[in-house]
Order: sequence, then C-alpha cells, then structure tokens
Amino acid sequence: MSDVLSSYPLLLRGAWVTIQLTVYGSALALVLAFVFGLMGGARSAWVRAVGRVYVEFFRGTATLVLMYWLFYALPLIGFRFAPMFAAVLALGLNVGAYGAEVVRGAVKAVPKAQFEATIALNMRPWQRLRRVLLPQAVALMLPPFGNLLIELMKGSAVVSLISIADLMLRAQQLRQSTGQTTAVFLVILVIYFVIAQVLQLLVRYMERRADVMLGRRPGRAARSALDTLGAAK
Amino acid sequence: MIWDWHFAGKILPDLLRGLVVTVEATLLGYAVALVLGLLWAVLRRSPSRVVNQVVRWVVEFIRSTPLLVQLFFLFFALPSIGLTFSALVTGVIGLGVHYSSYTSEVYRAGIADVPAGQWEATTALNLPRRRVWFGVVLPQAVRKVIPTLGNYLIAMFKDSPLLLAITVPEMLHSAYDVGAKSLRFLEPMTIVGVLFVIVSVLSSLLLRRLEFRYGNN
Amino acid sequence: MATTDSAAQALPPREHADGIRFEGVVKRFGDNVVLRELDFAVAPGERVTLIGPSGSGKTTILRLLMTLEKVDDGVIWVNGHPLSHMKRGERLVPADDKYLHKVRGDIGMVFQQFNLFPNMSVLRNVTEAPVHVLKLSRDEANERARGLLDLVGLADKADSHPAQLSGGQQQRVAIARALAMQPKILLLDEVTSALDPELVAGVLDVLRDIANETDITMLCVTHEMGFARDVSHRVLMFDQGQIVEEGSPEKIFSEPENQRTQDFLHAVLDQH
Amino acid sequence: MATTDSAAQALPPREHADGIRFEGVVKRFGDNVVLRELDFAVAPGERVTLIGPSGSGKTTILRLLMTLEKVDDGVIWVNGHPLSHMKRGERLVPADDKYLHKVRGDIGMVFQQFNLFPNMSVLRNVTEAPVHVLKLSRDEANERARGLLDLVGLADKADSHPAQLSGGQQQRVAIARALAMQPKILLLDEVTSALDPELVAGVLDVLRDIANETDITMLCVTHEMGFARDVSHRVLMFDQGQIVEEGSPEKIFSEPENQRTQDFLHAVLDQH
Amino acid sequence: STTDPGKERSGGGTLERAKQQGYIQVGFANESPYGFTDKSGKLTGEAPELARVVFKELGIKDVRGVQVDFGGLIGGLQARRFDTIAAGMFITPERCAQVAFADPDYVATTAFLVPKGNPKGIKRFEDAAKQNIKVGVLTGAVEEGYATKLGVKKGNIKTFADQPSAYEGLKAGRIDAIALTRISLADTLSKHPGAPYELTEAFVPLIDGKEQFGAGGFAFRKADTDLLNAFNGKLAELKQNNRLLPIIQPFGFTQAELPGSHTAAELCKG
Ligand SMILES: Nc1ncnc2c1ncn2[C@@H]1O[C@H](COP(=O)(O)OP(=O)(O)OP(=O)(O)O)[C@@H](O)[C@H]1O
Ligand SMILES: Nc1ncnc2c1ncn2[C@@H]1O[C@H](COP(=O)(O)OP(=O)(O)OP(=O)(O)O)[C@@H](O)[C@H]1O
Ligand SMILES: [Mg+2]
Ligand SMILES: [Mg+2]
Repeated sequence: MSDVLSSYPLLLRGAWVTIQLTVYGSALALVLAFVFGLMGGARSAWVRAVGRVYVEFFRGTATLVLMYWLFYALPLIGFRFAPMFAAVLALGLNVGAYGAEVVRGAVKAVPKAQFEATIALNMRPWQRLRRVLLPQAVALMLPPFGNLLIELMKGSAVVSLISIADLMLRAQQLRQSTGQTTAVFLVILVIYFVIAQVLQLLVRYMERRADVMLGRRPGRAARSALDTLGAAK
Repeated sequence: MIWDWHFAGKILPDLLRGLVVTVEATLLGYAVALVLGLLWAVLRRSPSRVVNQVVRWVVEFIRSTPLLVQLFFLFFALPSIGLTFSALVTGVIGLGVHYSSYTSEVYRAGIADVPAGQWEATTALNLPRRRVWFGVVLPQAVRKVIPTLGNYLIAMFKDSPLLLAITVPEMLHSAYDVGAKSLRFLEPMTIVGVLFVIVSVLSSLLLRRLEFRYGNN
Repeated sequence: MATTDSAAQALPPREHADGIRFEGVVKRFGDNVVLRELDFAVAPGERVTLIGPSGSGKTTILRLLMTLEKVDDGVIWVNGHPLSHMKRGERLVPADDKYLHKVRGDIGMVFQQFNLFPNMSVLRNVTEAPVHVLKLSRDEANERARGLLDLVGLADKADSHPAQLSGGQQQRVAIARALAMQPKILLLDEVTSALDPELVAGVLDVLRDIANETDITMLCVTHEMGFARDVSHRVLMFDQGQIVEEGSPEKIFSEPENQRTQDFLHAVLDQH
Repeated sequence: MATTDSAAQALPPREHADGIRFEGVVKRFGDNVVLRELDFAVAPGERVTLIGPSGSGKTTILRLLMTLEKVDDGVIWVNGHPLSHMKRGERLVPADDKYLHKVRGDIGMVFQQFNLFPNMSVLRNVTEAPVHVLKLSRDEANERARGLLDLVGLADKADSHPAQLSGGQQQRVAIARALAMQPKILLLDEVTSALDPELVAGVLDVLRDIANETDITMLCVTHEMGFARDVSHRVLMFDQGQIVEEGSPEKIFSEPENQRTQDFLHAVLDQH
Repeated sequence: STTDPGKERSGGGTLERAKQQGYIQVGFANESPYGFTDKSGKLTGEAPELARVVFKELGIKDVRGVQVDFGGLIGGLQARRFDTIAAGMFITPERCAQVAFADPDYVATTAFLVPKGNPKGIKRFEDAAKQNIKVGVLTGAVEEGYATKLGVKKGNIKTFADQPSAYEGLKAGRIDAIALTRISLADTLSKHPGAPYELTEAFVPLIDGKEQFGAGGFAFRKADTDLLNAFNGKLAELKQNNRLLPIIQPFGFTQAELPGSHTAAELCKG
C-alpha cells in the first residue's frame, strides 16, 4: 500500500488528465445535446430525422468501439486526430446523444400552457424558445445533466485503451510496476469518488441557481420523475 | 489495411458466440440490478437514519466510480475473503450491483412520484407496512418507471464489453482474440460495433413501444 | 411482531369523556404557528363543522386527528386515549407506531382529492383495509363492501377502476372505503371542493344519509354552507389557528356576532 | 425575414364588420364533434359571457379565437380579417405563421391557470411581450407595466416571482400581462375558478374596473353568475356545441326560456 | 490533423523526420519488463532502454512512449500513432506479413509460475494437459497457442488481460499455473518477495517435433526501410561489441536470452 501511496504524483497526474477529459468532453457533449436535442423537437420531419439518427447511432455505439475506430481505423483512410482529440470526440459524441434526449424531453416537459401563453402574447417561435421554454427547460435538464456528467467522467476510464495517460492508465502502470492490484484499485476508486462528489457539488450549486431563477424555494422537491428522465446513461 | 469480406465472414460465427455470452451476462445482470435496486430504494425510505444514510452513501459510491475498476475489484479482491465465483458470475454481479445504483434512483423517483395522498390514505386506513409497499406504493411506482428502467438495459448491454477485462468470453473478447491471432482488427472491431448498434437500436425500438403502452398513464 | 413494551399493549385508562378533545394544542410549520393553544371538544355522536378562511388551520386539525401530523405541544384525546402520546408508567411519552395503529382504529377520513388507490378495483379499494387490518375474510369484506357501495349508489361499479369513474363517484367510493372500517369518528376535509359543480349534490346526499342513519361522530371542513346547516349540530369558526366563534348553524349563519365571521360569510356567500 | 408571398404582407381587405364573427364553424377532436356549424357575432366593445355545462365547447371557442386550435370548417372573422385563413389571390388558404402573427396582435387571453412565466419577475412577465413583440423600449414597457400593475393593485409586487404570489395575485398579473399588449379583444376563460373562494372577489373587481373604464371587447367564460350579470351586455348559453339561448343577463338569469338553461342555472345556483 | 493518404501509404522519410524533430515515438504495451513505466512515470524496460541507446547513436535524442493495448500495437504502428514497436514483440510469420521486424534483441524461453514446491509437478505443457489443471495465459500471447496444441483443454486455459491480473488469478486460486516467458514471470515474482510461488525450469516447447522459439524484436512499418536498416546496423554493432547485455541486464535478462545469430528473416519463415 505504501508503495502505491508514494507514487501519488503519478496518480495525481492521471487524475488531472481525467478531469481535463471530463471538462472538454462535457463541453462538446453539451453543444451536441442542444443542437440535436432541439432538432429532435423541430417541426420539419427531416430535421427531426437527422436528430434521431444521431441519437440512435451514438447511443447504440459502445464508447470503447468508437474510440478504437477513431484511433486505429480513421488514420488508415487519412484522418489522424491527436489521441486526446479522439477521446474527447468519442466521449462527447456518445454522451451528447444522451444529452440530446434530455434536452428534447425537458423542452417537451415544460407545461403546454406555457407554450400557449407565449402564443397568446404573440411571440415569435424563436422568442418562445429563447425567452420562455428554454429557461424553464434548463432547470429541468440540470439533474439529468448532472448524472451524465458523472457518466462521462467514469466513461473516460476506457481512454487508457488509446494511449491517454488518464487515472485508469496510471493505475494500470502502477499495478505493472508494483504488482499491488488491490491497493491500486482501492486508491483510484477513492479518487474517482472524490472527483464525482466535487462534480455533484457543482451541479447542486447550479440547481440552486435555477431554483432562484424560478422563484422556488431552494429544495429538492421539484426533482421528481424527471430526475431520471435522462439518467438512463 | 483494406476490408476483407472473406475474413469477415469467417470470424462472424466466433463473434456471434461472443454475442450470446454478452446477451446472457446483460440479462442476468439486469435481473440482479432490478431486484437489488428495488431493495436499495425501499431501504432508503427506512425510518432508521443509520440504515438510510448507509444505503445512501453505498449507492452513491457505487454510482460514482467506474464499473471497470469495480469489476477488477470483485474479481481479484473477493477471493481473498473466501468468495470465489467464476468470471461470468463475477461479471453478472458486477454489472448488476453497478446498475442497481441507477435503478434504485429510478425506483426512488417513482416512489417519490406516488402522491402524498396515497401514503396518507394508507395511514388513514391503518394499512400494515407490507400492504402499503406491496399493495399500494410499489405497484404504482414501478408501473410509472418501466420505460426508464428499460433504458438501463441498453446502457448495460453497452457496458458489457468491459467484462473483457475479467476474462469473460463476451463479444469484444472474441474480437480481441480473433484480432490477436490474425492481426486484423479492422474487421472484428467493426463487426462488433455494427452488432452493438443493431442490438441496441432494436431494443430501443422495443422500448419505445413499451413506453407508448405505459408512459402515458 | 412481539411487543417490547407491555404498557403500550393495552390502551391506557380513559381519563376523559368519549369523543374528541383538544387541550392546549400547538402546531407549527417552521416559523408559521398554525394552531396556538387550541382547546375544543366534540361529544360522541356530535356533528361539527369547521369553517374559516383559507390557511386558518382547519385541514391541520383533521390531519392531526388522523395522526398525519404531530402536535408540537398540548394533547389531543380521542375516546379518552391520548393521541400522539402514550403512557409509560406515569409519564406521557411520544406514541410509537404500534400505539398509533391502535388509536387510529377509531378514526376514518375522507380526503379532498379522494386518494383512491388507482391500481385496485373499486371493490378492492373498499375491502383492502378490512381484509388486511381487521382480518376479515375476503367474503365477509366483500359483503360489507357491497353493502356500502349500495349505500353510496355505486353497486354496479364494484369492478371498475377509479380512473373510470367521475370525480363524484370516486368521492363516494372514498366515503365507502372509510366507512368499511366502521370508525367511530369520521373526518371530512372539503370533500366536494375538487368536484365539478354538477357532481357535488350526489356526494352531499350520501353524507346526509349517513348523518341521518348513523350516530357516527363527524368533523367536517366545508364551504358548502347549505350542507353545514342541514347536517351539523354545531359550527366552529376558525381564524388564525383559533376559534373565534361557535354556535348552532342557525345562529352562526343568521346572526354571527364576530366581525371576522361576518366578513367571511359575506365573502363566501356573496360570490354566487 | 423576407416575405416570399406579398399577398400575406398586408392584411386582406375587411369584408365584414369589426368585432368577432363565427360563420359555420366546425371543430372536431377525433370523432367528437365539439362545435357544429356555429354562427355568432360579437360587436366591437361588446361584452359577452358564455355559459353552459362542462364539455359544451366554451373553452374551445376561446382557443380557436386565440389560434391555439384550428377550425375544421367554416371561417372566423376578427375585425374583418379571416382568422386561420388568408387570401392568396382569390382563394382562402390556411394561414401561415406570419399572417397568424398579424391577426393575433388584436387579441389577448387570460387563462384559468394564469400561466405566468415562472422564470421571470412579475414586471418582466408584463414587459416581455411589449419589448420583444411590440418592440417598445424597456423604459416605455416598464412604465406601461407599472401603470397596469397599479391598476390591478400589485404595484409593490413588481420584483417578486410568480411563485411567491397567491393565486389571486397571479391572476391579476396575468390580466395586466394581457392588457400590456393593448388588445382590442380580451378572452377570459374561467379566470377565477382555480382560485380560493376568498381570492375571487379581488380578481373580479379588477375586471369590473376594466370593463367600466375601457371599451375593450370581452368574451368570457365564467361560472360567476353575479359577475356575468354585472358586466356583460349579453349572455350566450351553450350546449353540445350550439347556442341554445341568448339574451341580456337579466333575461337569461331571471326568465330563461330553454329547458336546458333552466336546469343548468338551477344546478349551478342551487349548490350554494 | 488530416493527412494526405497517398503520402501516408508510401511512407519513408521517417528517419529524417525523427532526426529533425529530435524525438521518435515508440509504442509499448505496458508489460514489464519489456516496456513499461516505472513508479515515477518514466518509460523504461528492455526495449525502450535499447531504443534510447540505438536511436541516440542514430542522431535522435529523445524516445517518447505511446502506451496502447498489446493487441493495438500493430494497428497503432500502421495508423502512424508511433513509428516503431518497442514492446519485445515476438517475431512470427503472421506478424511479419503485417510489419517489418528488426533482428531479434532477445530470445525467450517459456516457464510456469506455480505454488512453491510445484505440488502438481508441472514442467511442460504436456504435464499440464495430463494433470488437467487450469493454466493462465495472456490475451493474444503465443502461450495460448502452445497450450492448445499440446493438449490442454480449452476450458482449462484462462486468458488474462495482463500479468498482474494473471498473478491475482493465481493467488485467488482461479488457475494453478501461469504460462509465460521466464523473463516475465521472474519479473512478476520479483515484485512479490516472499510470495509462496516459484518458477519452473525454463524450456522450449516442442510442437510437431519443432522447437518453438520465441524471439522478440522491434517492428517498423514496411515502408520505413531506411529506418529499419539503420536500426539493424546499430543493433548488429551493439551485439558485436558485447554492449547489448549491459543494457538489458537490469531487467532480468541473462546471457541465455541473448539472440545470438538469429535473424528476422529466418524467424519470419517460421
Ligand atoms: N406541510 C406543511 N408545511 C408547511 N406549512 C404548512 C403545511 N401544511 C399546512 N401548512 C400551513 O399551515 C397553515 C394552515 O393550513 P391548513 O391547510 O390547515 O389551512 P386550511 O384552513 O385548511 O386552509 P384551506 O381552506 O385553504 O384548505 C397554512 O398557512 C399553510 O401554509
Ligand atoms: N385537445 C383536446 N383533445 C381532445 N378533446 C378535446 C380537447 N380539448 C377539448 N376536448 C373536448 O372537447 C369538448 C369541449 O371541451 P371544452 O374544453 O371546450 O368544454 P368547456 O365547455 O370549456 O367545458 P368546461 O366547463 O369543463 O371547461 C370536451 O368534450 C372535451 O373533452
Ligand atoms: Mg384545507
Ligand atoms: Mg373550459
């Protein structure tokens, strides 16, 4: 165990890479989620279809397989991304597909009456979305987005497959050099847990902000079934 | 490295055998997740603070750490306390326990969605605890969350390649095997990817029908 | 289900008359003091109506009686037993589940939102508690339930599901469900206010019948002044967690003394 | 936002008098024919109340006017322009978004459930549409909003969030919000029926003031017969998607001719 | 980050490029003692250390590691994720069809890691087959083939992702022995001083009367002939001057593991 603990700089470096992956990956996923999620609620059937295809394809693909493809197969036909870029792309595309479903569901879950009120006030479609529906939908999205964020962080463990020195890869290296399987895994379990808890605090903070925006008392009462709406990772 | 159809055809049976194991592990793990998750969710409502706080943090821990690490842990650490299961059983337990942390949240939301009036009516009628859960609350809660629970079947299926790491001969394992022997990875990995998409799209179509049946009640 | 405490086994001796008695009851929600040192009593067989503005604490009184809330201070007595407290030796200690289970046996409640179990048929809704609490056989329970469904005019709906019934029908099932436990005290909280105007009459008729044909103690909150006048022996006017006026329906409705009561009745009766 | 079709640019010429006019309007939901060949008209400045049993189609009429639903047949004219159709050359074709946007400018609606935007302060709720739809400057909009909030007695709540207001207050904000768009026609759908009895009076008072002080055309659905009597010029009794009786409030309430009207008024007025 | 596929495939010029940029990227599979990172995170091992010496003398100052799965080494090389494989990869005819191997830098013998005293008396694969015991091997490694061909039942061969996993498997009683190169096993054992296991005597498996030689070497893309030739030249020089052993000795290699006069061409024939 002390062998493992004394190698903490290595693990910290790995954890830092894991955090970077999480930040970049979730930034990409967020953008994709909004683009394709809003497409999924569009009036045009064609636009909706594009959204569906994206969601179905990338939800159905295991990140592991996707990463292999980006890393090993694409260069053979002339596209070579830096490993970090490939990893972020794979994580972002995958989690973005789940996020798109969250966005679509949340916009749909804003009470229909709100939509009707915007019509009665003669707002334009874009104004309806921008001023009324999205602000309320975002409040509904936060809890499932929080879950997806943790998913992404955990999912990043597979990037060790494509040569990125994240926490998991550092752990494997440490196992190789010390032979201490149980100790190494125990330590990184704790590190992953701590990272996850910090992310949760962040999400909670944003949820409280959203509660204030909606004039609700801070409290978790508003989290009901929607909580799990996008949680299906 | 150009695509070789002949080779692809040759390895397909191997990969399909792997798929059978994948599906088997997923289904068994899912059963574990459904039952265990329900148990967590009910324990979370326990009046005992100790019980519900312990359960809460255990579930939180399971939920926020990678399945891959948990699998290694189960596979290598459990035998040291005298519990030796086969790789497949370990995999099933690992998947099941990991996903029980998700299903428990789903059940919890379903239970929280049962109107307070239902609980109050059971109190007013003096119903015993067992009837409150099994007669009133769970039937309503579970029905509501069936579509959400279904999503986790797909998610779990997609996580099953991780069992590769603990020597379960699932599909990706077969692909690696074939690849290591032939040194051709393009075909096996691509076929595995395609099979994954096919199976998950099919199941998500199925789930949509389920959702249609139960979702709008 | 072994009992650890034999004092809780039998109900403590009756120290007060039968019926309901509030003694210095205080109830707070956070900073909001909803009931402040409330005292009042309802005799067995008496039918009392609570009126008062929104937020005055009427529902809270019923919920305290049904043990859905806990008092912060004071004692509530039901048929001579303290509610939410029990005797251990000489001291009154907070009641445990087992004790609450016992005292609740005398009380039935009908909710504003009916709260029928949507996953059970109408018949099952009515038989559920008799079978599992009173341990009646299924046949006995069914027989009793059919009698009650008949009473509320829904004999033919026994096998329907609540979702297939109108609000008024659901509320009548809820009444039957409460009566199936043969409570001595029936609590009614605005049982018609969630109903469409046209459905109200049917429910009130059923309650009138029950009032006339049984000697059940009734405590109801209602805005239906006509019903209150017809059915109740006594009306209590609440405001800010206190009784500001009480008396026979005739007196309260025709010559209220208190200014608050006058204003309230004016507001409620005038809108229509 | 270039227009592809110049015919839609300007509103078509007025072919009917001002006000509202339903001509042979049919509305179905699936097999359920809710409005069957409905004809009626409301003159500019007239205040009309719709009454009728639940499900008779009253709300549907208001929703059609607010373009929240589409007619299946017939034409609705608002201030001389066809609603839900527009002229292209000689033919009437289904209206596009741009055209709907134009005709909606004349109409405001207050909903039963208020439907305030929870993500905005009260002031923002009232200024949002004037700023973004009418393109008023923020200052102008604020000024107008404060005037209206004053009118509905909520000047001091401008910075609160809707969730912090009582139902009656929320409804008054909703009225201010609708008026801020200065519609010629105001649609009111049971605006008090979601409120606690004591909060109803305040909202109705505000509406009475508006009725007395402006010449806005009002079409309201209400169960408040007192209000209907005080405010409206004319009452229309609906049943099964048709007008079964119409007349002045005095006539309808005191000597209804139609049997259905008599039954309905009897049921509604009797419960209280 | 896109590249010209035509130029990619024609390859070549890698040596020049590496000299110019001052470093070369090598692929390794994190397998001790062939190529791995030490506790401080530094790339080391038999192959990387050798690479340092050779490439320095070729004018390339720095060696940078890219870690992938063992199974991903050849794919990564072809995808130009790195320019050579420094993982002690065995030279086999199948692999020769995909990549160009340098001459071997070590030869390996096989051994078993078994409980102290070797209670089952396992010396060769044939014994394992007879005793019906469970043998652990690594995914994609040659030992699985040996075991199968020498009669060990498929159900008795357990594949593990890496050495530590195999070791844990042995410790947990999931397998009775690990079959791997003597070098690897000695390395594993050295990390667990006092563990109740021992190495069996090294041997060379005989299949159909033919010795199964394991010899490992660097691999390059087939197009990179300049790099391959330069590497081979330097390696021959090192062998000649007896400088090879001192480089790889720290990782447990001995005189017995020196490649002698074996060449890649010979090993590629099988
Ligand atoms: N669970 C609770 N948490 C916090 N405050 C509560 C709770 N229940 C009731 N209150 C508060 O207690 C006060 C009395 O509520 P109660 O429901 O008893 O009034 P009521 O007389 O029944 O009113 P109404 O006629 O509107 O039903 C109100 O101010 C209410 O906001
Ligand atoms: N969106 C809809 N889909 C299907 N049916 C509808 C829809 N909206 C209304 N209906 C049906 O149309 C009929 C008339 O409804 P409407 O809401 O106009 O009645 P109403 O007169 O306003 O009744 P109430 O007094 O209960 O509000 C009802 O039978 C209703 O079920
Ligand atoms: Mg109440
Ligand atoms: Mg209506």
